[in-house]
Amino acid sequence: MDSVYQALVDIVGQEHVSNRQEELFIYSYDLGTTEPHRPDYAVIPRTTEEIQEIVKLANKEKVPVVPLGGGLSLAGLAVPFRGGIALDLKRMDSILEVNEKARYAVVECGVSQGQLTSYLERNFPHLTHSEPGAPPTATIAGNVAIHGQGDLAQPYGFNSDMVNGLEIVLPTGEVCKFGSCSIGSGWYTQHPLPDVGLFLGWSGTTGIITKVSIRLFPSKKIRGVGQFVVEDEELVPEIMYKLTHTQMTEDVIAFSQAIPPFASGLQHFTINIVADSEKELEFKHEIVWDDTLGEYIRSGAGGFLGFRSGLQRPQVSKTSDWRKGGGFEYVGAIMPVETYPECYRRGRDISERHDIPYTVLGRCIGAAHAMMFSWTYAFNRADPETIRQAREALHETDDLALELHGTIWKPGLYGQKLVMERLDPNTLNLMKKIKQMLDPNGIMNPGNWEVS
Amino acid sequence: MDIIACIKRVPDTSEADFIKIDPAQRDIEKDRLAFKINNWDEYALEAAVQLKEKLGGTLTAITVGPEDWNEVLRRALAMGADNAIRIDRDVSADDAYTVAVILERVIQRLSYDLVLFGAQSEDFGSGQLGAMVAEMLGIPHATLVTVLEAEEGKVHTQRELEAGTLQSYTIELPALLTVHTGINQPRYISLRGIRSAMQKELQVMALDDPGLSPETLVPMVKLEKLELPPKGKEAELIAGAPEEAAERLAKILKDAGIF
Amino acid sequence: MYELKFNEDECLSCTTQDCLTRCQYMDIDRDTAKAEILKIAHGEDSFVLHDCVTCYACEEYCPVNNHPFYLIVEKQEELDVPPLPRPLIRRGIQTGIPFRGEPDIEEINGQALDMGVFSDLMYLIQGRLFEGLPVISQDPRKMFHYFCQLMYLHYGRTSVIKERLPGIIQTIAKHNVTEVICFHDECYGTYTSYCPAVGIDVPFKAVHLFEFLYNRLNELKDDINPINLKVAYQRPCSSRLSSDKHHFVRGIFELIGAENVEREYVDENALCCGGTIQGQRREGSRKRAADVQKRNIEDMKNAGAEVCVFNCPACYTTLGSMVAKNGIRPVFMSDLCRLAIGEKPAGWR
Amino acid sequence: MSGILVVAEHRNRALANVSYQVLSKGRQLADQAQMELLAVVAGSDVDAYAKELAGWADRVLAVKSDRLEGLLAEPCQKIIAHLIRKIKPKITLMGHSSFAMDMAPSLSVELGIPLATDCIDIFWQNGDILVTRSIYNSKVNATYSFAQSETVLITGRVGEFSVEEGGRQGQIEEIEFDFEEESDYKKFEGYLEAEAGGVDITQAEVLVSVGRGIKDKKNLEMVEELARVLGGVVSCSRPVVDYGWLPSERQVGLSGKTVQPKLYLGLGISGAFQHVVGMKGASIIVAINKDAKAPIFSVANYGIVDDLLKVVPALVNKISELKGKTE
Amino acid sequence: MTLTDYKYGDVIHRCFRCGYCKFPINWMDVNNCPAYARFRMETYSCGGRLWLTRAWLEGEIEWSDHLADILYSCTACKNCEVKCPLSFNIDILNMMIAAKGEMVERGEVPSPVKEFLENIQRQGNPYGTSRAKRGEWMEGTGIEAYQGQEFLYYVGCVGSYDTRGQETARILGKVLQKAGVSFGVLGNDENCDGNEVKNLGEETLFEMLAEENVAQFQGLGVQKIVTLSPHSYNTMKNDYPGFNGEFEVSHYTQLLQGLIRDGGLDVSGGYNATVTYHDPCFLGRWNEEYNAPRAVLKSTPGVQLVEMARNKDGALCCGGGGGNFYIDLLGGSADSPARRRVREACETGANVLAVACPNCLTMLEDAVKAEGLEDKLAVKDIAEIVGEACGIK
Repeated sequence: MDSVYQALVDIVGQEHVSNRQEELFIYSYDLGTTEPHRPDYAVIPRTTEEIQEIVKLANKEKVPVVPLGGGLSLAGLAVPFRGGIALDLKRMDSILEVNEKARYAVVECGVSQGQLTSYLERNFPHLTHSEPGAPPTATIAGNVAIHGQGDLAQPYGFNSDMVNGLEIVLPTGEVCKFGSCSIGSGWYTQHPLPDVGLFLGWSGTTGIITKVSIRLFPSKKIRGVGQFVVEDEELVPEIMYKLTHTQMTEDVIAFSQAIPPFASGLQHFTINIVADSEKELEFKHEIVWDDTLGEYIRSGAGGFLGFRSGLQRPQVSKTSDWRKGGGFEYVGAIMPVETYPECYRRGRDISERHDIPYTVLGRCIGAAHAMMFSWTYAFNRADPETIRQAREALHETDDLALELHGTIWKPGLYGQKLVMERLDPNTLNLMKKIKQMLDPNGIMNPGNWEVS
Repeated sequence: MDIIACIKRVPDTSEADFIKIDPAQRDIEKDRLAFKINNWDEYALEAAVQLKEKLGGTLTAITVGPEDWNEVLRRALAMGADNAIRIDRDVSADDAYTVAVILERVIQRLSYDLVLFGAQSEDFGSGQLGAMVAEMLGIPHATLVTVLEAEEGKVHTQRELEAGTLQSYTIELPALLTVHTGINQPRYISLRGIRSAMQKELQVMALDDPGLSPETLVPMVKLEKLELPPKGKEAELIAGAPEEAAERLAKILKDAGIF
Repeated sequence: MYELKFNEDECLSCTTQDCLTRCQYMDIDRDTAKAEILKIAHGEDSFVLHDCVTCYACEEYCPVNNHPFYLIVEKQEELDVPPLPRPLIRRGIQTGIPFRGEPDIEEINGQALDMGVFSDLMYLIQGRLFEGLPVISQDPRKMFHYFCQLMYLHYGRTSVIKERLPGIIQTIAKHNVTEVICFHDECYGTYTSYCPAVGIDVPFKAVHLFEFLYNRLNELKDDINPINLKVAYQRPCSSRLSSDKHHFVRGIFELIGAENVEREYVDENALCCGGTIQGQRREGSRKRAADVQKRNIEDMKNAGAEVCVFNCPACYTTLGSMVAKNGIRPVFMSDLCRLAIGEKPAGWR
Repeated sequence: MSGILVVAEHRNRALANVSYQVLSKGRQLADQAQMELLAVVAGSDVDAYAKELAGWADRVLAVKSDRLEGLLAEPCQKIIAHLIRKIKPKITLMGHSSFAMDMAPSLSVELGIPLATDCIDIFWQNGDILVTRSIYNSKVNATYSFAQSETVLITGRVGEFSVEEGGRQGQIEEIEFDFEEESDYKKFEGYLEAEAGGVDITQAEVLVSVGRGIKDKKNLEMVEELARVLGGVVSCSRPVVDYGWLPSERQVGLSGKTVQPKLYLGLGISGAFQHVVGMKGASIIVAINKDAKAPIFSVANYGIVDDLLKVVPALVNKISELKGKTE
Repeated sequence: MTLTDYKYGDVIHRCFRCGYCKFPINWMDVNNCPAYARFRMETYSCGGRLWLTRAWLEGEIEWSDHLADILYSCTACKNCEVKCPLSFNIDILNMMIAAKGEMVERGEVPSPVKEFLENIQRQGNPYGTSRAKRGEWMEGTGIEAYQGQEFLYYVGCVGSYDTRGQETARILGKVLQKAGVSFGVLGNDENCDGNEVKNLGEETLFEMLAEENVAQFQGLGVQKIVTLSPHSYNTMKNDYPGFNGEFEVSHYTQLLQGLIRDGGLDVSGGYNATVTYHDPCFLGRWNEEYNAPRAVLKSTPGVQLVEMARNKDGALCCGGGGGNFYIDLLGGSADSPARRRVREACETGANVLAVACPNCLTMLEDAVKAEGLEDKLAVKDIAEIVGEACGIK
């Protein structure tokens, strides 16, 4: 009898551990192009205490632990490269608290984006959180752990900037809290205590987030999206600059893609506008469409495609199916907004070279302080050749992002290597020390952010 | 490895609480009953098919019974048997001994390494047939087998004793085993499988094919009468305070030989 | 290669100049109208080319069927006076490019319903009205192979229509259909008005959906329970190309017991849904469209309409939720008919 | 001289219960026919067994041989065949055990004598021996007679015959037996005892089965105690597994296991159809339930309408008392 | 069979495992897939099952008991088809059924599935109870055998054999008698409808049942059928026409809705309770009948209807579909869908959980007991509620 298996059964119960081929198969796969690696166990804990026990066991037995939420990173961040325990956290799915007045929610690490959205809609309709473009199965905690952004990125920045506090199980098994919650003062702020935040962006290599306090924001009664189109990609940075100047938009995205044909060669903007009344809405319409974008309409350089009430969740998984192939992966990078035209053109080239219909998108972060630019490559899951093509295109795009002075977001192993090659040696050294201090046995999501 | 599996057809009486006995007290009325392959025989067949799949060879299914019984042979064919033989005979007055005589005659004319039986039948449950045939054939046997592994020329088996104890044997072939439930999970036979087995050939033998005649087949155990077991419809209620009721129940259980 | 049949003499001898004087979006007197239409005919620039909202109405107003609207659009293209900003035009033109494989051609001998580009609205053609009727263009993936292209009139691009339409007609003809019932009256207008006007052959007979519905309802007359609803009809621009079929609207309403409310913007005076107006290149288009929509809906409300009936999916998309917000139920004509024969329409909310 | 020969079995240093049962039955049949009762026991060290058997038998034949370490069918068959040939008993009687199932049929063929197995009754009628067997899922009883034969071979159903007081002092004869050269075509490799921990309720003779009426997990303790005194195992109905109070391997019923124990004691089980199909094959069903209308009472042989939490402790006491008397 | 021979070999890889299939319509919970709700391993999600099926057919993983359990834990509730945003969603269940079909042909199915199917082969019902006892439920009701009456009242296996199902079958019979409906039943001659058999992947057996039933119905001159179970309703309405069996099939709630509306059934006796209604999958998502049962409840005086958070096409399955009321691969836990569902029902404040399916009735009633909610929540079939309202004890 496998003693680690038995110990895991003792911790979480028989039904919540598996070492059978079916679970090991499923948890070996990322949804993108990363090669699968089988874990030795799949475990679905329910409590922080169980996770502590699992981590302690893993330290004792020198078994890797690979935490995952929705498992939707696409960059292979939850692939068990060195085997070990695939720790699916989705059973930890309680919404613990919503503080209406201070506008925050405390959730367990398995709470999905969709679950919080629906909970707020039903119970606090005037509050919302920044929802990423991922399918609603993505988790809040997983998203902040990789510095995700959502549909409130334009006014408020990265989702990880909205974290008010965290509860972490350290790689050695201790539980730590960060932010005001750590002194028992509620979960309303991460500042102003000394900054020990060593967990966001580390892709689960420094600990397991078990609870998150996330900021909520006003949700207005009318939420809708307007569309605007230009032909000349050079116009995109200035339009983003002008739109953010209005301070009347909520999410500003520009995209272009080969399929469907209408979007090819054009730059479409989707611009979210919210209001509590028709009057407020019309006021914002005037400022945005007539006053700010009017000049492009009159010159014939830009066109208004209308405004629809109701925010629709983008169903990104459809992108995966353009080639009836069921798969896609993208490079997302945080780029200066001014690089949009170059990102678009060079991205198109890469796609065309690899025989993949191009799909690019830039989402404005803050007042055009930066954008998340994504280059998406679809592949056919049933055709290894297309997977290889996509993988090559992704690597070239990682190179491109850095060449254009961008920073790769949630990089996979290849991107991590590129980033670490460029990192300031002192920073790299500090990262190494931190990692060694927190995870002396190197059990946490090994393979990722490994400073050699 | 050439295997022979001997199987039979039984009425499904597990759910039938309406069983009636014919006036002559010789048989039960069967017109409302469904029929099936004997449960233990299904395990024997599965064991045979698994051995065949692993080691190659042929599998022959044999039954002794009237034409209706072809259905269990079809099932065997659908499951993976290569040949099916039915010795045509009304077995209602036979005992295990007479059937054993018939089977021995048929089997000894075939080439085989291993003969499998179900450990017992659902209807009469005497559990005699396999070991009788083995003795007649002069080959070693083991009954109530729950573990079976084969290699060239021999089988490793475990047979089940009481209280979960197993008895382990290595037996040289040819040999005969009677198979107990739990040895495997008999596969499901889909209707499509049964229908395609309808196309396969079934060999029907008359009693004189292996040189037997009805006169030679005299049962050693003779049925005198059938009757329904005496049974009250409702539970006999034991009244009284907990202590009294418990005392009475304890006595009943003791009298019933429970402890 | 295809040339518009336009006869300048008809305009010269015209006494009404209805084409432009009746325009609901430009205020033009008879003299100006004559001068401008002739300028246009001669290939000269005219404010009309710039200010036209492309509502198709002048096609109907012209008493001699001289195709003033087709003329305007041709000249917009010739003189490079696009009604929309260039990105919208490019976007629109690219929209009609099929990208999901070739259509499966099933031969149908006789009558069939053509969904055109609206294959995703198959749910609208259920029930006894459409029972037994073969349908072409059922598969949304192939819908652009059946796209009648007439939408490009709004984009000032007749060249695109002329380039693509013959192929589309060929695709439909491959189904070996003799009578094509057009789900959308834009398709009907294409095959019965535009094609003859520019000389494109149509090897099948096009049937207007309303005429079909009218006839089917007559067959099912015994099953009709009057719906007793006050109804306003949102007339789409393309219906201007088939004004001879417009009377079926009233015919259908009578059959199903719908009360056609008395209102200002009805029949020839119908207002555009605003869909094409809001994106136009001119200053204030967004507000102008909003104003047209507001007037239209106010008019329906004042007339006491309970239901707004659509035939055009584009009108429905633009106005549907707006009328609903004003307490008027939006519904497609076929669904309204299904209601009358006791069926539960899929789109009836 | 003809008599009745009982073949006794032993394992794990004790005579099998069923041997006492058939011995008692054999005693009764011998007395009725005024015959001698013989018992045979074979093994490497049988003195204690022989002594025990002498409490019932007039004569005990103790066959001693190192070859009999494992009580295997083949050597035993040789011994019994030899003895039957020599003694010519009217009846040879054994328990219907796994051992008997392996040996009795071959023995009957070897000797050409009739065999009736798994009998629930054995009785004299006009000087002939008759047996009753339970057939068709216990739904029918069949009575059989035997063809003319010096000896008939009968195996009796486990638990079917009650153990009577012996109280005799029979003679013990030690028998020498010469085995032929051992053949190696069938090689005994040893015994494998059941793994500790794993419980197979389908194999249990006595099941004490609990349902929702048990109310709380802590009450399982008294039920375990009852099972212990009855020499049985605790099984349960679906809800108890749902609660996580017992593992699913203990569940009886449609989605659990089908059991056919001798005794099925249902505690707080209402007897839903899904449950009943899994246990109605039990020989004796006893139901204890507060609800007099619970359907289980229509399948049970005996019932007590009361709170099981009150009855069970009382039952444990009474059974312990009665057991104390026997032992 | 390999992936190339598999009917859906060219689409099954298209599942991205985005996970929409796990949600109800409003994303409030990722637990609207009954199997995933119960086990929470990704393998048990719809996407997990599709990926595993593909891996199995491609030889990447071996058949195992566990794999079979995973596939058969699908209750065919259709939540995934309703929620999946991709165009192949219409075939998701067919992909599962085809994979189960492959297991059936190989004979490698979970043992309760084997038992289920063999029992149907032998006795025409999943319980394996004798055919000769099928009609016992109607003893003493005065319900007539079908001999040309207007309706054939088809009871189905659960209504014929399950104790609780039998009660419902009897009450519905009495309600129909009271309303003066002309109907008859088949009694011991009734056979399994085959709906579950089809969903378990035993296609040939299903075809045989459908053919036999159609022939029997036609032989008796049946034109209209009213069913107790939505499962029978579904297959007779949607599958039997493929066997030339064109009958006017209604679920009993549809018939009752009309009878009450037209005054044919007097429910003025009323039923005083706060009721929440659980949509059975084969009436709801499979046939989009959400209204009739609610209309019946609303027209019963005294009934105050409240909705659970997940309802209509977002309803959580009781876990009994796809044969699981019998094979029960989802039971045994507080996470079992039926137990989740009764807790949800309790949250509405209702004291009666109304169902319109005998499978749901038994599943949910057991769950109420398991949750210890007997004092708070009674599970009642709508037939029982109507029965009480029209004075039938």
